[in-house]
Amino acid sequence: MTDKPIQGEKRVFMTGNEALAWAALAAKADIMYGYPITPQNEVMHYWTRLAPKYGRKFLQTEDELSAGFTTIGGILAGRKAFSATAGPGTTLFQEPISMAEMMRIPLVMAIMQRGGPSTATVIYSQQEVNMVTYGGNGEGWRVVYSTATHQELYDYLIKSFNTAWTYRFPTFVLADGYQAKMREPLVMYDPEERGMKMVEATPFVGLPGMPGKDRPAAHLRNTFSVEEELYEAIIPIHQEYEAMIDHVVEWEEEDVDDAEVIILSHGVVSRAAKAAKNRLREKGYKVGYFRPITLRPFPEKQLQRVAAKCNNFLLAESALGQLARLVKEALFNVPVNKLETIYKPGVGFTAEELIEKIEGTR
Amino acid sequence: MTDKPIQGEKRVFMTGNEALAWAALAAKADIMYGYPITPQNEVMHYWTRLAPKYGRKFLQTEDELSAGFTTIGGILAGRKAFSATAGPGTTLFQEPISMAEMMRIPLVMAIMQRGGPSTATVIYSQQEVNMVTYGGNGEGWRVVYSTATHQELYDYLIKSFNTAWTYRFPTFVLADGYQAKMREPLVMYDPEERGMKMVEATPFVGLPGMPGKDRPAAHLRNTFSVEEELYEAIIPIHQEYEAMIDHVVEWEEEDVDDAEVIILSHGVVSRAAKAAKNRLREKGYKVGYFRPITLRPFPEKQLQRVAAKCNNFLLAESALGQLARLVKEALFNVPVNKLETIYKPGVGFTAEELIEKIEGTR
Amino acid sequence: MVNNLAMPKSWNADTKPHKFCPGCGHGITLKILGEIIDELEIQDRLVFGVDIGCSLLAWDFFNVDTVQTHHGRTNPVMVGIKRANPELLCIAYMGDGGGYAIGSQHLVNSAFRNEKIMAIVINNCNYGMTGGQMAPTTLPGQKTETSPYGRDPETMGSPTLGPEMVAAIAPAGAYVARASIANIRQLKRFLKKAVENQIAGNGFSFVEVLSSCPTNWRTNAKQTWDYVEKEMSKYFKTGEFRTPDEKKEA
Amino acid sequence: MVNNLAMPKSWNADTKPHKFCPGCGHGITLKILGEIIDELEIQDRLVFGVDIGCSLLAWDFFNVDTVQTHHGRTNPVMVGIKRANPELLCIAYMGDGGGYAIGSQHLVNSAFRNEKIMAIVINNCNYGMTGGQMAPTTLPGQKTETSPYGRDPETMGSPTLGPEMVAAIAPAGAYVARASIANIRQLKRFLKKAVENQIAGNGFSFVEVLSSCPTNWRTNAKQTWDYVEKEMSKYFKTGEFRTPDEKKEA
Amino acid sequence: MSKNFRNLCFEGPKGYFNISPDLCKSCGLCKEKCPTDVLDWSEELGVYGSPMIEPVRMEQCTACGICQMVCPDAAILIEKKKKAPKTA
Amino acid sequence: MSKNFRNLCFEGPKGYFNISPDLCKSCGLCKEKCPTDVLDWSEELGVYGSPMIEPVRMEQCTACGICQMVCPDAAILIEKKKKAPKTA
Amino acid sequence: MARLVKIAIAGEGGQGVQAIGDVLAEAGNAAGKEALYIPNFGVEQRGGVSIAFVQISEEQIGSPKFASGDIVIALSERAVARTKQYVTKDTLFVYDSSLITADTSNGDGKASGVELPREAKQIIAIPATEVAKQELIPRVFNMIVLGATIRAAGIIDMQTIRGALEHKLGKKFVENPKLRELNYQALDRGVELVEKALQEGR
Amino acid sequence: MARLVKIAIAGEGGQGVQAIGDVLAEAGNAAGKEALYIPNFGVEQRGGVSIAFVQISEEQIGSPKFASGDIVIALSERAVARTKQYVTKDTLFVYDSSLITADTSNGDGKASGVELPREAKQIIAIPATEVAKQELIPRVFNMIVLGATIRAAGIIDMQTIRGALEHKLGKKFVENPKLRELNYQALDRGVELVEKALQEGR
Ligand SMILES: Cc1ncc(C[n+]2csc(CCOP(=O)(O)OP(=O)(O)O)c2C)c(N)n1
Ligand SMILES: Cc1ncc(C[n+]2csc(CCOP(=O)(O)OP(=O)(O)O)c2C)c(N)n1
Ligand code: SF4
Ligand code: SF4
Ligand code: SF4
Ligand code: SF4
Ligand code: SF4
Ligand code: SF4
Ligand SMILES: [Mg+2]
Ligand SMILES: [Mg+2]
Repeated sequence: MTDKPIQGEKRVFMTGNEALAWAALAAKADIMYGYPITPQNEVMHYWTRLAPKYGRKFLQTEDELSAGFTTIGGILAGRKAFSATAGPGTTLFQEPISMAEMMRIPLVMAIMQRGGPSTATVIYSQQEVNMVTYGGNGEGWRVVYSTATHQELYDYLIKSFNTAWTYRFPTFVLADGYQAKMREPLVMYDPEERGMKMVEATPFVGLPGMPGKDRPAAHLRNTFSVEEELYEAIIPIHQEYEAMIDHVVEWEEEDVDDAEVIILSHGVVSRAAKAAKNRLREKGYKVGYFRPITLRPFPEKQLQRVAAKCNNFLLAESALGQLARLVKEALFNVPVNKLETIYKPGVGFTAEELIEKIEGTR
Repeated sequence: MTDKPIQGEKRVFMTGNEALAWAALAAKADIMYGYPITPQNEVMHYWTRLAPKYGRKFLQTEDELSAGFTTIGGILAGRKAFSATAGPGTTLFQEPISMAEMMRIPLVMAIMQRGGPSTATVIYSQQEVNMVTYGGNGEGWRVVYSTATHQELYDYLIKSFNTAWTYRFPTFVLADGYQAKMREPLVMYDPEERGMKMVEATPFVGLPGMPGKDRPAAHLRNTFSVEEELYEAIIPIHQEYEAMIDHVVEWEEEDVDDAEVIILSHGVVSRAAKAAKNRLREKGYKVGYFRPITLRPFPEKQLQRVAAKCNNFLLAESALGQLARLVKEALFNVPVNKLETIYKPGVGFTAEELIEKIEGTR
Repeated sequence: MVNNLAMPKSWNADTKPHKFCPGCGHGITLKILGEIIDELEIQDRLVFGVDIGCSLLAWDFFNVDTVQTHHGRTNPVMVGIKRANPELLCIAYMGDGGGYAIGSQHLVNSAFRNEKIMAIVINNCNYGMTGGQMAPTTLPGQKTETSPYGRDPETMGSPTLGPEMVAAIAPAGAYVARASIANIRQLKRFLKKAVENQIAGNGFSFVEVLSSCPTNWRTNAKQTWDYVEKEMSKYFKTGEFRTPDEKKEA
Repeated sequence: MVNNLAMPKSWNADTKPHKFCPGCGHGITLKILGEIIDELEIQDRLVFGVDIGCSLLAWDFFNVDTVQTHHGRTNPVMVGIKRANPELLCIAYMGDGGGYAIGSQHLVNSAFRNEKIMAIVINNCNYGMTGGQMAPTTLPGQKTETSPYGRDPETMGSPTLGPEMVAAIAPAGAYVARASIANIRQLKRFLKKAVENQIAGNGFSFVEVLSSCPTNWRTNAKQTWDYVEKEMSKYFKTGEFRTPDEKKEA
Repeated sequence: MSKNFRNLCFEGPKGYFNISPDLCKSCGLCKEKCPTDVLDWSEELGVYGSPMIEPVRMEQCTACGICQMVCPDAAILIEKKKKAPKTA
Repeated sequence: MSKNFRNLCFEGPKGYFNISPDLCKSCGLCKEKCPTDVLDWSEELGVYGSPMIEPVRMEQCTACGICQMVCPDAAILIEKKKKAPKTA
Repeated sequence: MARLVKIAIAGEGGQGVQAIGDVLAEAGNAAGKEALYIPNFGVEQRGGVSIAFVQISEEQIGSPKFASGDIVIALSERAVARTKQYVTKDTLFVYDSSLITADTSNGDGKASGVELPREAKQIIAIPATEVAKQELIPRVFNMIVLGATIRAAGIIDMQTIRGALEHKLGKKFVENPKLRELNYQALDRGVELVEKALQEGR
Repeated sequence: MARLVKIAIAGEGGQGVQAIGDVLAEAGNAAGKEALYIPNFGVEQRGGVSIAFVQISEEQIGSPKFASGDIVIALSERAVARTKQYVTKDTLFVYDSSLITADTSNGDGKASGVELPREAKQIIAIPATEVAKQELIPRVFNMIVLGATIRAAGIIDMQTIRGALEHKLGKKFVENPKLRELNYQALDRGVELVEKALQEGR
């Protein structure tokens, strides 16, 4: 028991769900709370097999509302707790997430998107972007990493715990059913062996000492009586969110300097986008590539900087304009020559079709 | 029993919640399903008092999930069913709404926003815009009317039933706690006496005849097995949504032609905006006013047309940029000189402060 | 030559063979239900609601108006229909996950409100559709994908006793029973009494069915029957728990 | 001169007078609970969870770590805490709406899982905080804002019997009781046994308290007592429904 | 019912055993339940491409109908032979 | 406990009745429950500006403590007088 | 009248503050003006200070709540504190001097009562409770305040207010005609009290 | 090898299609290449045609699913129909001729079997089931298919595949060394069958 789950660097070939379970172990997650849903089930399957070996815990709850609120409970108790869900599960999770936003609870979750709306399909989509970035009755105080590879699933789930516990905003790894179910190689490692400091979890309740005497009692709430009281409470949260942005925002760009057209995409689609860009470059087309990794906060300045160099874009997403909305907001008041879009809700992209599209229009 | 609830035109002085209950009666709503939440409670209070007098029904459910799904059930049975909620209730409602989007169920709801995120406050806010326009794991196939006066609460709730049953997308009257709880005058009327044709409700299930023999059985679903099947199912929905836009989009604009600055706002804030515009005009300032009534679909072309005349904007909303996101998207690739914003999450606006702001910057 | 005479008339032959796995108890239950629909001649005034879970595979199973809803929400959808049009008969058909976990608030409150619908919960001791996770009904010691070392009641809870719970809370007029695919005649009797209870408008009608999931149990036919007949029935007693006239059959 | 000697030591005097209405049973229950916290000396290892509903007004009531959660979600938050740190004692405190309506799936499943927490449901026959709508516990015939002509059990359901339900389903080790502000000694005994049951780690502990809501009942003091003592107790029987040793007190 | 399913008919002393290869999914539930052990796997493939069920000892079949009753796929139809009228 | 509440003390044969106008919300629950009808409304206002409770018939007070027990606001404190030791 | 009059009336739960606001706005509406009334609204059912916000105007009214009132009326000491934020140099501040002991210490540190919002254009003390108790019956206290408010605002004539009262309390008046009388008297006394105070103030 | 090879293998639930895909990708990975394997995934636990999508490449692989396969393998008649969409003029199409009766009617309307995707670059029939049954044991059928696939794709050497098999089935091999032998033989037979077919095809 409780040897380090991963020692040394280890190249493995596994499903994304398995990689996530290992990443949570490596990040020293203490407990997972969850409710089954495809395509994230195997995160739970692996976790329930691995957790007892390393002194970690698991609770299967009665629904996603309970999964969310028990996870919050675990965090309040000072444990690194996390959950995972998808599709209609993510919809239900908006309720606990909204509480986490208000109470600054470092909730960590993997969201493996599936088709939408409603129950739809169980496998692949990018249709939970709206909801994961800005869902609930609030202002989107969240950090959302959209991953493209198993390596990133692993890296960013570990990073999510640090982001969440440093800034105290709910933090998500947003992937999808393809990433959940497919096998591909990645390198697993212990983050601390790589010199990455894992932020310690600290309890919100149950600290030592007699409350009201040795220390103030924790009186945590998410409800306020009058409008002004709420305003006073949430403005500082917003300011801290804004102040965090530059520290957490992440993106990837390639070959943008001389590009005549830039492919915009995120998540698994960006694999096709990058491959298409590379092949088109080989053929002599001046194609660039830009991919937001954090969808929230969005790499706004970064995209604007790129748009100053080239303002022809081809945007590809497996949804009907959810990334496009973020892009348009980011490029507000930036002159754009062309923003072509290919929307394929729930359906994947191949490099070939992007190549065809660009060759066709040139 | 079952005389027309309203005969002739009737000027009344009442709360917004009461106006909504009367509007539902006037629109021939058959049944309300709901779960209590402030500030919409009195919709239910009035409905439960009035409904039996006119042969209408009511069911108080165990939660908002149930309220949403029972309402859907009522609609499937061919009745004009509706609900009302707010805040965390709206968050939970995203689940049934997503099903209504997928299955084209003409769900009608009044959403009386309260402060957010989380439980927050019980009275006023414009912080449910993100969620009501684009919540859930989907693409925002909804119609959202943001109302400013009691007259509009009445008018648009009636209209919502027609919009929903004509186009079969979930339709919302989006208002807030101030509108719910305040009293002001409005004129109530029977829509058909005004020559407005109320669209008939038709059942989805339980039609006459033997299913499979006299008629095909209704086999309604929201789940598909593979990606391509989903794609085929949702593209037509999207196309029908897009085709609807020009027919339902609504907005209000005043004094935009020669304006040097245009105040952008929606809902109750637009009352302050209009008053400010009027007073500033009297003082000789060239101020204009633009207000989206449908937040979804957003009056995109209309705003762009206005921006072509004047591209200095002052945007005021009782949220941290939720209207602003819609505006930025609408004005994508439209050159804007200035978009100043005043965000007051959960707190109301007065004409005075808008006047001050504009006078101060001129 | 044609053979579909074994199929109840209310079955939709166009969608057969159906989408359930070989040996699945859903198929058996739906055959019995089909026979009852035929016998009571209610095909044209029935609305059949299916949940998420393998029950969804029945979305086009019958030539009966059918609505496939969200996970756990079939109860409220059927309640909504019944309330709006009491002429219709409504059956909410769901798995033990949908009925006892994510939808348990609807089950409990439908029972307290004595909603005039019928609910059927297929108890297969696991989450079938998602690939065999622990369900509220998973037996103590049973290995599932989320109880890989066996369900430990101390930390993972004890199996939900649905009919016992509903019987403890439902008002007079309710019908509550547990049947099993291992006793098909009883299964048919209980299901039929439940449908008749709805027709009579007495109150909430609830039947749990002990069912099989050979795919996730990884059992062959013999093991499947053994599991239903020996393991499950040890824990889950079949019989009537509530009848409108309170004469119960064990 | 100072007078706060009547206050339990664990009360947070800074927030007194508290936010509950005059004559509210929440106040009485929380006084008893405060005394128990003092007597059992658990102030420094207790986490108190309050729901939405008037219970939220207790978010800073005690000098005890307190978490105010969403409507109906206090149970899972406390379960989450307890699971993560079993050293802590967790009390989920909620109204009948939070406990029996929107949060009923959590109550039922916490019971089946025998979660080692304690839950208290304040039964005041209505939704107090939202201004007096019908609750699951509203009595037959009772007028509320959403049953203005009186609750008709035929169409609006019968009052939820929480302890009866929980007692019917909870595994061994559970403690289940109903007490009333009309019998304060018994109320204290039951609440204390429930807390002790958690300390012992036996299983789920559940107490419903018959309470008053003069504001929404629109009752004066006499009518308030009458309602609790006569009307409510006619329908809701006080007593122990489950004890870990199964010796019950009526 | 518009769709047709192939049928194989086997005659026994007490009745006819009909089975459709278009419906049998080879679950074996019937085989286990047959009180007189009539059934076994066939050479013929069922709808999922695995061996379907066949009455290999039809002479033992009592036409009790249990197999039909337990088949989740309505693949079996038992037709009892009418008893010869006693007076004949 | 850092906050202090004003106290009014009334003496009776069996004990002292203490009440705080800063806590009493005038609900009347105590008044209804007093078995010897000691309590009534006072001229003094309680914390919500309405008449608070007062022991107007203190001579009848048995110091039974019921009023203290039922007060939702901990506004009442009953101090029993020690019985004179029998041997004295 | 000014084209928009903004009034805030604040007091304890039982004082009938919302009823005053309601009748006032109803009367404004009946007079054919734009009228808007909203109560303050917090999470508790009781406990806080109750405030009624009323606006009466010649044209459509902007926001339901406002930052500064033309007339602010406080009926308890806590209400004085709670309404301070709505008082500016243009505000007429009215308080019930029989319930509220004003601080007469002139800011010398030894506050003996509640500090009134000195910045107000004018402060008017009316002994409404006292007058109600002694001259009429205690529970028409709020009608005195209503009368005072009408006089202070000068927006609605007495006839319209009586109509609105009739609308609200008509049934009770029929049952008990004496009540109508008492209410009307209270209204008039309210008007007089303000008139007197205004004259003294001059 | 080409820098990216895309393979789709389809069959009925029990045929071990996913195991083939899995071993193939595992071997690709072991050979130091980029490899990606994903099963098709629908809502039912069983019933549909099962497809394994495998890609092996010299560089990072884009999308997990693809529109057209380099090699498409069908192991049942339903699988032929279901995989048609992945066959283009560059595709090598392989099918089990012992299970699938190909339509030999040349499109004259009287289809006697399943219509094969004529547009394929080449169609290869291998009697995998038959060979397994007669020469080896039925259940190594899928290893014959795996061998055939390797040969058709020409991407991985036999040594690596054996390593991957060892990885997956090592335990079983230790328990029953004969099984290892049979599996290896099946692999080899698969290679041979394709070679033969290719030669004939020329
Ligand atoms: C909100 C939500 N959560 C989770 C799921 C995933 N899900 C689909 S079916 C299922 C469980 C099915 O189990 P059960 O209800 O027992 O039915 P069975 O398949 O066993 O018949 C789950 C958890 C979902 N579709 N929606
Ligand atoms: C999701 C959600 N739905 C509804 C509400 C509104 N709401 C607040 S309190 C409450 C009911 C409170 O009743 P109860 O639980 O009985 O507590 P009480 O106030 O009676 O003590 C409701 C419905 C909410 N805050 N959140
Ligand atoms: S997974 Fe289990 S319950 Fe679902 S269809 Fe297959 S056998 Fe039936
Ligand atoms: S509303 Fe009722 S339950 Fe809530 S604090 Fe007031 S009296 Fe208590
Ligand atoms: S009818 Fe009876 S005896 Fe004949 S095969 Fe079927 S089960 Fe066996
Ligand atoms: S029960 Fe039916 S499907 Fe199963 S093997 Fe027998 S005939 Fe085939
Ligand atoms: S102590 Fe007993 S007798 Fe004395 S006032 Fe209180 S209740 Fe009455
Ligand atoms: S019970 Fe307490 S608050 Fe109520 S009147 Fe008596 S002393 Fe006052
Ligand atoms: Mg199940
Ligand atoms: Mg309550």
